[in-house]
Amino acid sequence: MAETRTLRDAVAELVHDGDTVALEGFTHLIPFAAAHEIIRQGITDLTLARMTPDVVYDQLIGAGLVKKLVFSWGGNPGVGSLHRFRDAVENGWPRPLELDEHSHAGMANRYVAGASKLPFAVLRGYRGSGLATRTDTVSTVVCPFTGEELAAVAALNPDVTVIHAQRADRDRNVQFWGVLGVQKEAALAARRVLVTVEEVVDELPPTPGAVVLPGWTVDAVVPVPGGAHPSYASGYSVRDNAFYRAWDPVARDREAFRAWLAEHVLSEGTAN
Amino acid sequence: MAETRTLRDAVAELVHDGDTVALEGFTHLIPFAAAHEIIRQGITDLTLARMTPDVVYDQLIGAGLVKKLVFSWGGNPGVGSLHRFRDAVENGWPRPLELDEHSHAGMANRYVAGASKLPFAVLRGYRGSGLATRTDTVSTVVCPFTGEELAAVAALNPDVTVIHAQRADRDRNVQFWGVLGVQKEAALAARRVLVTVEEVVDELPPTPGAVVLPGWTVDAVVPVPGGAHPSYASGYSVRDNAFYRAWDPVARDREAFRAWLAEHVLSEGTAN
Amino acid sequence: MADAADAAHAADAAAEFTRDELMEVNAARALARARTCFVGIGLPSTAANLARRTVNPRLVLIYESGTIGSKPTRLPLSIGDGELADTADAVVPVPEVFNYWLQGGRIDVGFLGAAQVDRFANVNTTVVDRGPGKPEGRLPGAGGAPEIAANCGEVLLVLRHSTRGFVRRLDFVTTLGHGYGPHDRTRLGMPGRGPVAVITDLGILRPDPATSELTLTELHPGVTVAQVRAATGWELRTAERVGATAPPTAEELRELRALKAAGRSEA
Amino acid sequence: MADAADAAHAADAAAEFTRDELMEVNAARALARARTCFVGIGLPSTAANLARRTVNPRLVLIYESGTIGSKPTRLPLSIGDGELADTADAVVPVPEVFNYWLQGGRIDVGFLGAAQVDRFANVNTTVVDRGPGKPEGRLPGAGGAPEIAANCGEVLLVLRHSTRGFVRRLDFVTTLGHGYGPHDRTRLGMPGRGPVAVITDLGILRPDPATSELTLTELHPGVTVAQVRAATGWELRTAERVGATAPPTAEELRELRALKAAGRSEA
Repeated sequence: MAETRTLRDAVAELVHDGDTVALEGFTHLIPFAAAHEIIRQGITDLTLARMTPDVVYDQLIGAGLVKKLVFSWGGNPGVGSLHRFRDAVENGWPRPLELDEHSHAGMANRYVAGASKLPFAVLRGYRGSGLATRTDTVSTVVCPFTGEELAAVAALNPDVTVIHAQRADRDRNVQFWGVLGVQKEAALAARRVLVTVEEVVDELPPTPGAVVLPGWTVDAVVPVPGGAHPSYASGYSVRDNAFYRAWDPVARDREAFRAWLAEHVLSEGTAN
Repeated sequence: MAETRTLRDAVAELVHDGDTVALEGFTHLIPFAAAHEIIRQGITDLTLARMTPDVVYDQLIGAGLVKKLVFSWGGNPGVGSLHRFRDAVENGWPRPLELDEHSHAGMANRYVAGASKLPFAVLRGYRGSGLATRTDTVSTVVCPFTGEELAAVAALNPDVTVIHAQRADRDRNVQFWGVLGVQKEAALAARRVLVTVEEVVDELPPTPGAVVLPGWTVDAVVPVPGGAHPSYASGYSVRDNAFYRAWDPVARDREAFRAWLAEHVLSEGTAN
Repeated sequence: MADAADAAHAADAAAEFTRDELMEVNAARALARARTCFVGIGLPSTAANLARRTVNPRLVLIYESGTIGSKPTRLPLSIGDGELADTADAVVPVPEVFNYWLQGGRIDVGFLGAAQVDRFANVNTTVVDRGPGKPEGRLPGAGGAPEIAANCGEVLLVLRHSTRGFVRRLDFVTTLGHGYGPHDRTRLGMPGRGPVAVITDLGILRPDPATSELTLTELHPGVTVAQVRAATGWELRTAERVGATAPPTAEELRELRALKAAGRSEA
Repeated sequence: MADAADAAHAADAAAEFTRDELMEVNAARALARARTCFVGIGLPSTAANLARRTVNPRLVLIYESGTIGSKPTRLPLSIGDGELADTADAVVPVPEVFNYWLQGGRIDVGFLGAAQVDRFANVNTTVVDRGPGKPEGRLPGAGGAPEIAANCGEVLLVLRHSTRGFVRRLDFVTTLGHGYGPHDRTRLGMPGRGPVAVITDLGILRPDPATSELTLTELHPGVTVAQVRAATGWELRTAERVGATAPPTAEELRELRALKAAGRSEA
């Protein structure tokens, strides 16, 4: 059963070199602890998908594990740039980073198509934007009823989706609430699903606004209290905005970043 | 404000001869009281859309107000046929009934397209079925990425959608829970929205599984306790299965139906 | 020892069970290895709920009303009864259940009824021809069936055996089973295997692996091949060895009858 | 009398307000008649929250994180801060907010920032050219902007005035404003009217109805046309009569400063 697994074992089992991985969570419930475990295990050549790469992907990119990024907005929300992301794109450090770049509406619909096992989704989007010229995952379809040309975006089906949730029960049923993001779609679109949770409980209390992912859609549940920090888990913690602000000077400097990674990620946990 | 309006006034204002009307609710929360008000006001030449016409449309069809039905499953759930529906289709009584017939997946996606203001939706459906030959609202599109041919269904945008909900507040924010059906999509797809509710409260209590439709998406809210009977409102009533069973003999016979209508619908309310 | 006791119970009960009960019990047994089942109302709901009480307590029931993991204590009359939501692991909007869950390929077994079935397990639930000069007879229509049959891992059909139901030629194709042979589903890009069994009150028909034509593979206790052929509207083929279904066990009958009694009493 | 008193307060405060505050206050005022606003983070969020405290208390704030009708008591740092969900009328998944609410045509005003704007109010937030031999400078990217600009009833742009931001030619078109003239939005089938104002720290530019070219229509107190022209990377046209924005009222400044102080203190 999932609850006996460690984060190390779950990551080792479910995330492999070369995988397309989505660690989702829209500002809220970002699975930082799982990302750090991926860094500790050195799982590499990853294609990472996320609407908002956020600090979590800045760390994975800076650690040199990412060959391609699929995304729609790559900033440090409310603070500024993601400097490790910029350094990789602009200077190829520590390795070149290929981009598949979308709008939010396009990315959200790519996950919807993935969860629906359709090859594409339709939206009224990308019109007049240069985005479509830089990717092969945006195209057009013509409505057979009205003749209107609409955007088509290719389905996104990650090899593995990783999310953080507030609670799970012992049957791996997963419950999360608050800002819901695109986690349900990202999980249902994926071949494998890894969930870290604040706590495992005997029974999930019905909760306003909560989404439940049934246990049989999930491959592993690992209790990792605080596993979203510096993001947050509504009802358990608040967003550590000071961390996001403090990340800016750390990430601006390659050596400061390496020192941060060594001290706060690589020296922790049990994978080393 | 909506709460001062009567059901009679709201129906008269929002539902007109010749409209396309969706009275939605998937077994649960079917707006019977509003349908009866439509019957009392004799609003006619309607195109009625509903996934499951149910007894509510059997009554409207039998009353002679419907020229066309857009639907996907026309039975009395767990009991048998809808005899007024059959009589209209088979014998043109009391008037011929045009059909636009779909699968559930197709109907649900027609509302999704309508709510999304897209002209169509895509699904892997209707393959090998004769349904597509009988309607002009199913077609095909080819995926620009994989070449797969998929079904396209035309958006459904009712002139007015009518739903029943458990609660609303004084700002017309509407809250419903339990079996959710396709009501949110049907409401957001419509040009006008009429909601009957079990009660109007000062503040909506956060409720597990509840959907909230903001007041600014709704044209009228009318308190009609029990307005879903013989359907039900989870937390307020249970489905009157005995009524559904008893409907069978009533609806089988034209005169029995007329007598029922006269006694239970036309003689009630204030429109006559 | 337990087996012997069970067999004795079964023999006791055998005197009393009906053909419908044979159909229902065998339909439930067909769910023994499924994880998830998309449940239509009527016979499929009876069978799926019986399976949860007998051969497969962990079976996840998914109703098209959007209730996932419902654990009803009695038979629902409709697919939207309140208890289905109250006892579910998750309740989702109807578009989601069709898009993310059914089309999403998450359902092992789809369970369908039918008004008419042909030899390739194609299904009609739309209209029936009532003869010259008469209007077409109207049936309820497709509901979820076309996409259930396309997208579930496999499909079970359950209906009573008669020449009205098992017809040479459908009056309308609502839902494709195997089309006209073993390649049609592949050609149409249907993800699931399609109908793997038609369970009736006389026995079980399964598609021949080579031709996809429905073939009699099992008879219920006390039923003969001739009876089945007489109730089938085409020249029914039989498997080389026609098996026999096991009689209902006492437990199966007890649970089935309790379910149905509870279902009736709540009205 | 009240007007005179307000004016006196405004005059008192005028000595103290900053150009950023002029931009923020005027951005809030532009929301006076909107019912619903799709709010990006940063300046748009400041302006929308100020509007709720001053000119439009019933303004419905919709954030791309899926919170509808948020009523935050302080400025959120990110579009997904917990308070946005806790105070919302409804929280929906991100795909729904883009499909049913934004594309569904339910948002009156979309509020966008920009790294570069051209004379037709097209926007670049993707990459900037940093000169020969240097790699392109990377910006955050599109986020929700292309579809916000297409689908909202109208769009407001807010950014500081400089020749780096107001450029002759965008290095990349992330988000279409008016294309190359008044017919491009129609030709592309865009439901909304597009950008109706660019509110800066110097004044307000609006598209000329005949040409869609951005034209200086209002100056903030103390700013000259020459200053605006010097901060604009193309030959900026001015309206026949360039108006003046009203100075911030004492209430506007008080509420704006309280909002920003609360936003800072929670970190």
